[in-house]
Amino acid sequence: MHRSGDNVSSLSATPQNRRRWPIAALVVGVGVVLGGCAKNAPQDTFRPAGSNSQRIDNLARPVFYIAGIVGVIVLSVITYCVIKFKDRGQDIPEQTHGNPKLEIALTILPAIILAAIAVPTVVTVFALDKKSDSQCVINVTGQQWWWEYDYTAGNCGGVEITAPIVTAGELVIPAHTNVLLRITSRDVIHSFWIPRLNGKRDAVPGRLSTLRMEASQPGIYTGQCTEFCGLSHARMRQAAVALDTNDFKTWVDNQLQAYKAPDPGSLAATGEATFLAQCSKCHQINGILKPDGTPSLAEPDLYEVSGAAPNLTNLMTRTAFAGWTFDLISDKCRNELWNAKPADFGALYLQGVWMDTPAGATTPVCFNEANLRSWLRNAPAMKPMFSDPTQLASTGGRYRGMPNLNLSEAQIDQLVAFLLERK
Amino acid sequence: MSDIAVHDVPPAHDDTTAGHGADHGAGHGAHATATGLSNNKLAMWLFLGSECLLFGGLISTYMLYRGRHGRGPGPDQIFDIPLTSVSSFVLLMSSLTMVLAVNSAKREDYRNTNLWLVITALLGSLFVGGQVYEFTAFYHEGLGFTTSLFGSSFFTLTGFHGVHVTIGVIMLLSLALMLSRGRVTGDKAEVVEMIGLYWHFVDVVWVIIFTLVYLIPS
Amino acid sequence: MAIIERPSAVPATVGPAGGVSAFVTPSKALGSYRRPVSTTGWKSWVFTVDHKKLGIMYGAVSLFFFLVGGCEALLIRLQLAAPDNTVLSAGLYNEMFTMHATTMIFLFVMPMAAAFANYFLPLQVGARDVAFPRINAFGFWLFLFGGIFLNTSWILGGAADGGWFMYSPNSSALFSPSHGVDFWVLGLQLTGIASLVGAINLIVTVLNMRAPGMKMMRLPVFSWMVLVVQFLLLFALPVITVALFLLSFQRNFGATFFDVNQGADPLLWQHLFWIFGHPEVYIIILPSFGIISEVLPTFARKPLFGYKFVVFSGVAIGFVGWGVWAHHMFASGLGPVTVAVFSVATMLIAIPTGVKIVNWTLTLWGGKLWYTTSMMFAIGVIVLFTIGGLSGVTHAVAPSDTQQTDTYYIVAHFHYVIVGGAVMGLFAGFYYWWPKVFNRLLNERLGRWNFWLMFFGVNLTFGPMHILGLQGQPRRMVVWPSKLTGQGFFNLAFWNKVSTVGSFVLALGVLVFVINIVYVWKKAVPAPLDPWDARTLEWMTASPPKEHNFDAVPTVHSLDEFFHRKYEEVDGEHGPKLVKVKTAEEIMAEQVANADTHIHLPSPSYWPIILAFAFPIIAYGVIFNRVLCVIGAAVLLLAIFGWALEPSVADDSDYDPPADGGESTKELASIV
Amino acid sequence: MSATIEHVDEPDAAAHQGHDKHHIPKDGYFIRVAIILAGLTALETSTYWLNFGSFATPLLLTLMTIKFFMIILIFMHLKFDNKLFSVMFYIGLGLALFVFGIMLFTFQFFRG
Ligand code: HEA
Ligand code: HEA
Ligand code: HEC
Ligand code: CUA
Ligand SMILES: [Cu+2]
Repeated sequence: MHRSGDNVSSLSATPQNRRRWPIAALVVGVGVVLGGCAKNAPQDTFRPAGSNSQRIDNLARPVFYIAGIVGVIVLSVITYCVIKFKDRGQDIPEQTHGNPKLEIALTILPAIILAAIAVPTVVTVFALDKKSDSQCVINVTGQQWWWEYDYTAGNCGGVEITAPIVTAGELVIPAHTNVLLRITSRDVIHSFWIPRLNGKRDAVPGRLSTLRMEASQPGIYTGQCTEFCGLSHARMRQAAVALDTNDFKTWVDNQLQAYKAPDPGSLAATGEATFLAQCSKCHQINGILKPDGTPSLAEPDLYEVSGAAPNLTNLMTRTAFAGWTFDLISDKCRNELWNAKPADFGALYLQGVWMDTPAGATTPVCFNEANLRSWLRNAPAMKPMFSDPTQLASTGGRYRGMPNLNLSEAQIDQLVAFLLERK
Repeated sequence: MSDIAVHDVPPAHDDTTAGHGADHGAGHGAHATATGLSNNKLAMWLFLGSECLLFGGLISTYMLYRGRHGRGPGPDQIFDIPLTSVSSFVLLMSSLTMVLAVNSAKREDYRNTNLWLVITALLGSLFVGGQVYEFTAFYHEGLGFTTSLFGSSFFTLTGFHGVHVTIGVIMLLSLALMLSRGRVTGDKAEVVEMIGLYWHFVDVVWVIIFTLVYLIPS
Repeated sequence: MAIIERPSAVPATVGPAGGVSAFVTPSKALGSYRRPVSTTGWKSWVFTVDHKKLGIMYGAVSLFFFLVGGCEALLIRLQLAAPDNTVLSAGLYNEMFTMHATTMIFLFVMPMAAAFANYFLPLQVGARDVAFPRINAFGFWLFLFGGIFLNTSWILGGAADGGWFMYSPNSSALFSPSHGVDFWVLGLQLTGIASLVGAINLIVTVLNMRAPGMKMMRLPVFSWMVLVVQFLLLFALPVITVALFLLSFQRNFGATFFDVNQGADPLLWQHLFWIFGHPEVYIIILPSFGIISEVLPTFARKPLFGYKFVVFSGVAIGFVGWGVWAHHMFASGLGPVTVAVFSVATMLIAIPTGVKIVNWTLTLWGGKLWYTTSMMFAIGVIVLFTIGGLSGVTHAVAPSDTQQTDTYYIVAHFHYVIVGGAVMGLFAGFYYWWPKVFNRLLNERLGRWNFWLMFFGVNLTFGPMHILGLQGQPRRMVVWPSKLTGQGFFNLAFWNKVSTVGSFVLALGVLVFVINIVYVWKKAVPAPLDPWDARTLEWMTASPPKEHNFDAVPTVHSLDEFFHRKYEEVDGEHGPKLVKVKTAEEIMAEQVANADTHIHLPSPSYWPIILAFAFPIIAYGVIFNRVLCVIGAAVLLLAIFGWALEPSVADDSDYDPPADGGESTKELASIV
Repeated sequence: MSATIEHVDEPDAAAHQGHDKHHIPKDGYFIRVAIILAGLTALETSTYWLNFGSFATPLLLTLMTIKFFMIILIFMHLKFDNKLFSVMFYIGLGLALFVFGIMLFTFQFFRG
């Protein structure tokens, strides 16, 4: 009834379409890549930059090839059938019901292929789980919607850390070092992922998981929280920054420097007061003193569902903030840093917002002031957070994320000046 | 029963009712099924197979959480084994009376069927009563539904079981009433047997709960 | 001449030992009311227990939900078309993908499979109806009410926003304070009950309602796959039921199951969800496997290659599918032993699935392929499912999966297997069986457009997602930043745009299908009785089938019974040759000539829909006001008792005009 | 699973096993079974008063299993009924033990 010619011809067009299209795409793609202007996305999973991710890559690539070959074979056979056996008026074929020998052979074949995949898989699973030769331990805690890093005191890749260091968003690690991350969460499940260094590991509240990282070169490796964690899951990012041992030591020493109060009477000094009045209940700045001279200790557990807010002691040593979503350095400097050669990277990174700033200048060239100001002006407008005071019933009055503090522009000026000195 | 339709022989033509299996019971006599088994009974066993996974999930949740009672009372402090032993025994015996009801129904002795059904229901109510007593006692000793993980999972597990028993009691009483008023549609003996299956299953779940929850020290 | 007879209250054939029992079967439930008996008009649909009417209603409602879920998908794609886009707010986006997935899976693919199963399973096994027709009706209404209930959350304070696997503790009231998750939990409970009773019903139907001679190894593959699916449902649904109960007890009654401060372990939810969730993906795909196992042989004009292997591999998938759930948790920190075991177990499942692919391909081999739209969809399924299945195997390699999980590479995998596999398979079924159900052939020219638009649409939408995912774009992100898109061939911006364009191509394909339905409905050209020269029993009856399905219940002698009645092998010049010896019309005429008399069909009933209606009332009560719970429970009890007291076949006095007991009124229909 | 389904296709099996009532034992048999069950329950309960030490848990689990199967097989007639019923139930039971056993294993439940 419907065995008209056009039916047949339209399907027989498939194979050509299907074959030509990827090849054309491939040619174009290779061309573009070779053109030199190509630069894969920073989270490309095929560009391992450390031993752990390299291990995964070594395993994954052959599997992709095998899957690809199996796919091509299956699709070719189907294509062949589709062309070869179309209805050209031939007799109704013999009503054969199968061929058990062939069937069994074609069942065993995939089994063998899979066994060949399974063995290295199991080996790699256990290899990646190795912890005994770790040279540095860092606690990583997820919360809505940023990561906290807590460097335990002790030796880290040959650098002695004398007191705990607490930072947020940007994980600084020594290169060529087996770093052990101990990952957990304070509220919901998050997932820590720096694709170029290792696969993901969920941060599950109430559980401690471990993940190993090793970067074979200094550089900046970006990542993203990959377990859905609520409203601003998309804006919960992170990065790992690998530094040479010397640079890492410089970084550690800088983090542990004692608090330097702003010069009395300066704008920053008023900023300090504003900070103490407005911000210090949630944010800790190590060493900062209350007006009465006692240390100011943040109590974020009273105000935050997760019970934590980023430690701002050395805010200006980071290149991005608020879940590593907004740049603290200008686009130009960011490009410069990201494209730096491994040998130059460390020095550049340690300058942070002061990169490219002529000696003696008082304002940093690379500072992305607009971002920080707009954050202080109205944080929830930049990053959706349940910090609307009208919605606090279900949380017992505690915020999720940073509220809009309705600061005046003058207060923001002061705070920016103050925070600029947290370097 | 010679009129059972056997395979490869077409069933008697006037008997291929689709819906009858469901509502009139097909296990006996006239209504042939492809396996010769009653639709209803097959359905009941499938349902019970499925219930295994329901209670499996609840029991596993309890097993995982039984030790997590925070500052609230834990299993060791709160269980009253003698009391629970008695109610376990009551439920066990209700299984016997249920069997007797089924057997009476198979003999078409519906008077005794009714008697045993009511006794079974009474024993079941006794068990539920014991559970209500137990729950209130626990509550007064400081173990509420929201107190701890142990509390939540204990009450959920035993509560689910209790609800099953309660539904069983309602079914038994309704069945007894319907039987006595001649309002059971379909094969009566089979309806009794089906409710019996359900009832025994509920009992068997308690056998497990009694051991895993109450007797084995955590 | 076949006669459908409505027997009087005490049919002589009912009761123990075939005799009239001492107890009188009641004629009226709960005192007196008149039972619905209409065979036309809206009442004939609302109170029907006919598996075919229910099948059509299942289909219509699921198709509607497909369009709803599809529109949600289009909104998602619009939002993702460009970096930092603002089509949807973060909160709305989260609701959107949660409800997109929930709608597509629970309100489209599952019930659409139920539509096919309902309609064709009894026909394929040679039965007059399912084993429990009223329960069947109940299942449909509960699914419908559950779906409506779930979607009313949009207007009652916001839909669920925790993602379709609703991981705890993000789903607890502290982190998801709107009622959305409550709606989600209760809505899934309702549709879950619907599926559970449906599963029991269909299993009993397959096992018990087979026509004489229909041995299990003569069962059409579609029926086999449906059977496996029902077993999966039967055993998987209680597990998610437990999970949902725990969550709703926590959200509504203060239980602590997922409260980490109390020592709860969030992984409990993950285990419970995925113990259900993985069998669920085979629940999604196996009906389509069944459909194309009918379509391919029909249009290749040869039997399914390796019938037994296909059947057993389906059963094997059903079993192995229970042992792999933790592959969704490779990044959860389960420890290397668990990860390794589940990784290898997951790979195992590729073997039985591979068996199917191989057998379908070998069914084509040496055939006489007739490229109808249905056949094209079926071949499309093999192609697209293989691609999706192979990416599945790359996930099974646990270390690789830690790079892939929660990226678009996963989204690509499951849309290839679901849209390319399950959905395209359902479309193959639409085109194949439409003439059976509606006595109309869907237009083949439009069908061609439908197929190609969808085929390219799928590849265009989900193909680029492989690149996106491996380039590091995570899923469930309302925005992706332009700074991290990269440049050149693999940049995210370009491929996101392609994907969005593709989704509209796909939508256009679906739209052509809708147009096709309307077009052939308007044109109203009856279809031939056996348009595809088909092979199985459902074609051995009128189109659409009469209320009682078969005038004479066929006796089955072989696999592909219908085909073997039409064709015989004769010796030709070059050996044996198949020759058509009978047409479908002739076979039908034989049936009519030997028609059964006294066919007892179950009568319509009020109770299924009333019982089903009690559930959403209770569910609203749990969320808003416990008084509603009490009302709902009262309705529930009433309906159960009414049901229990109601005989399956209506009393004479229910008919209008009421019967006066005369012989003649029992003959309601006679078919020539 | 399929093996048994084949089996029920045998006409004989169907014809015989459809009629379980001929095989159902008399009341007295069930009463004896119930007495044994009661005895086993008494033994179980005694672990509360008597100290069986490390022997208690295996003992209790054994008793539980025996009671479980006595009720299933005898009171619920699985022993006398068609195999298909057993298959339906045991698939569920087996799956429950399998999946939840593994689940608890991943929680290190069996490590004491
Ligand atoms: C229709 C539904 C369906 C089907 C059939 C499958 C089939 C498979 N799936 Fe998929 N899967 C999903 C739906 C489905 N999946 C969904 C919805 C998710 C995501 C859930 C979420 O997170 O939201 C998911 C996620 C998912 C994951 C978790 C990923 C993650 O989140 O990190 C994994 C991991 O192992 C996986 C694996 C597999 C495998 C191995 C198969 C196999 O069954 C495939 C077997 C088929 C083939 C392999 C092709 C044909 C075979 C041959 C041609 C033989 C030769 C082959 C070889 C030798 C390799 N799937
Ligand atoms: C059965 C399952 C199923 C189906 C069929 C689909 C179909 C589609 N899905 Fe979906 N999807 C899932 C299951 C499914 N999906 C799941 C489980 C998730 C994970 C969710 C989570 O993370 O929690 C997901 C997530 C998901 C995402 C990722 C969201 C994210 O992670 O942020 C995306 C993004 O592109 C997407 C797109 C699509 C598209 C374009 C289709 C298309 O195939 C849709 C095609 C259909 C249409 C376009 C409808 C046509 C409508 C019309 C033509 C309108 C005409 C109207 C009238 C005539 C009235 N889906
Ligand atoms: C109620 C608690 C609260 C108060 C008060 C508060 N913050 Fe925050 N702040 C947070 C939280 C929570 C975050 C993390 C938000 C995110 O990234 O999701 C944050 C983030 C920040 C960040 C980014 C830190 C980083 O490294 O990512 C800065 C800078 C900041 N706040 C400055 C301030 C200043 C200045 C004030 C006072 C004017 C202030 N905050 C007041 C809770 C608070
Ligand atoms: Cu944190 Cu997503
Ligand atoms: Cu899976």
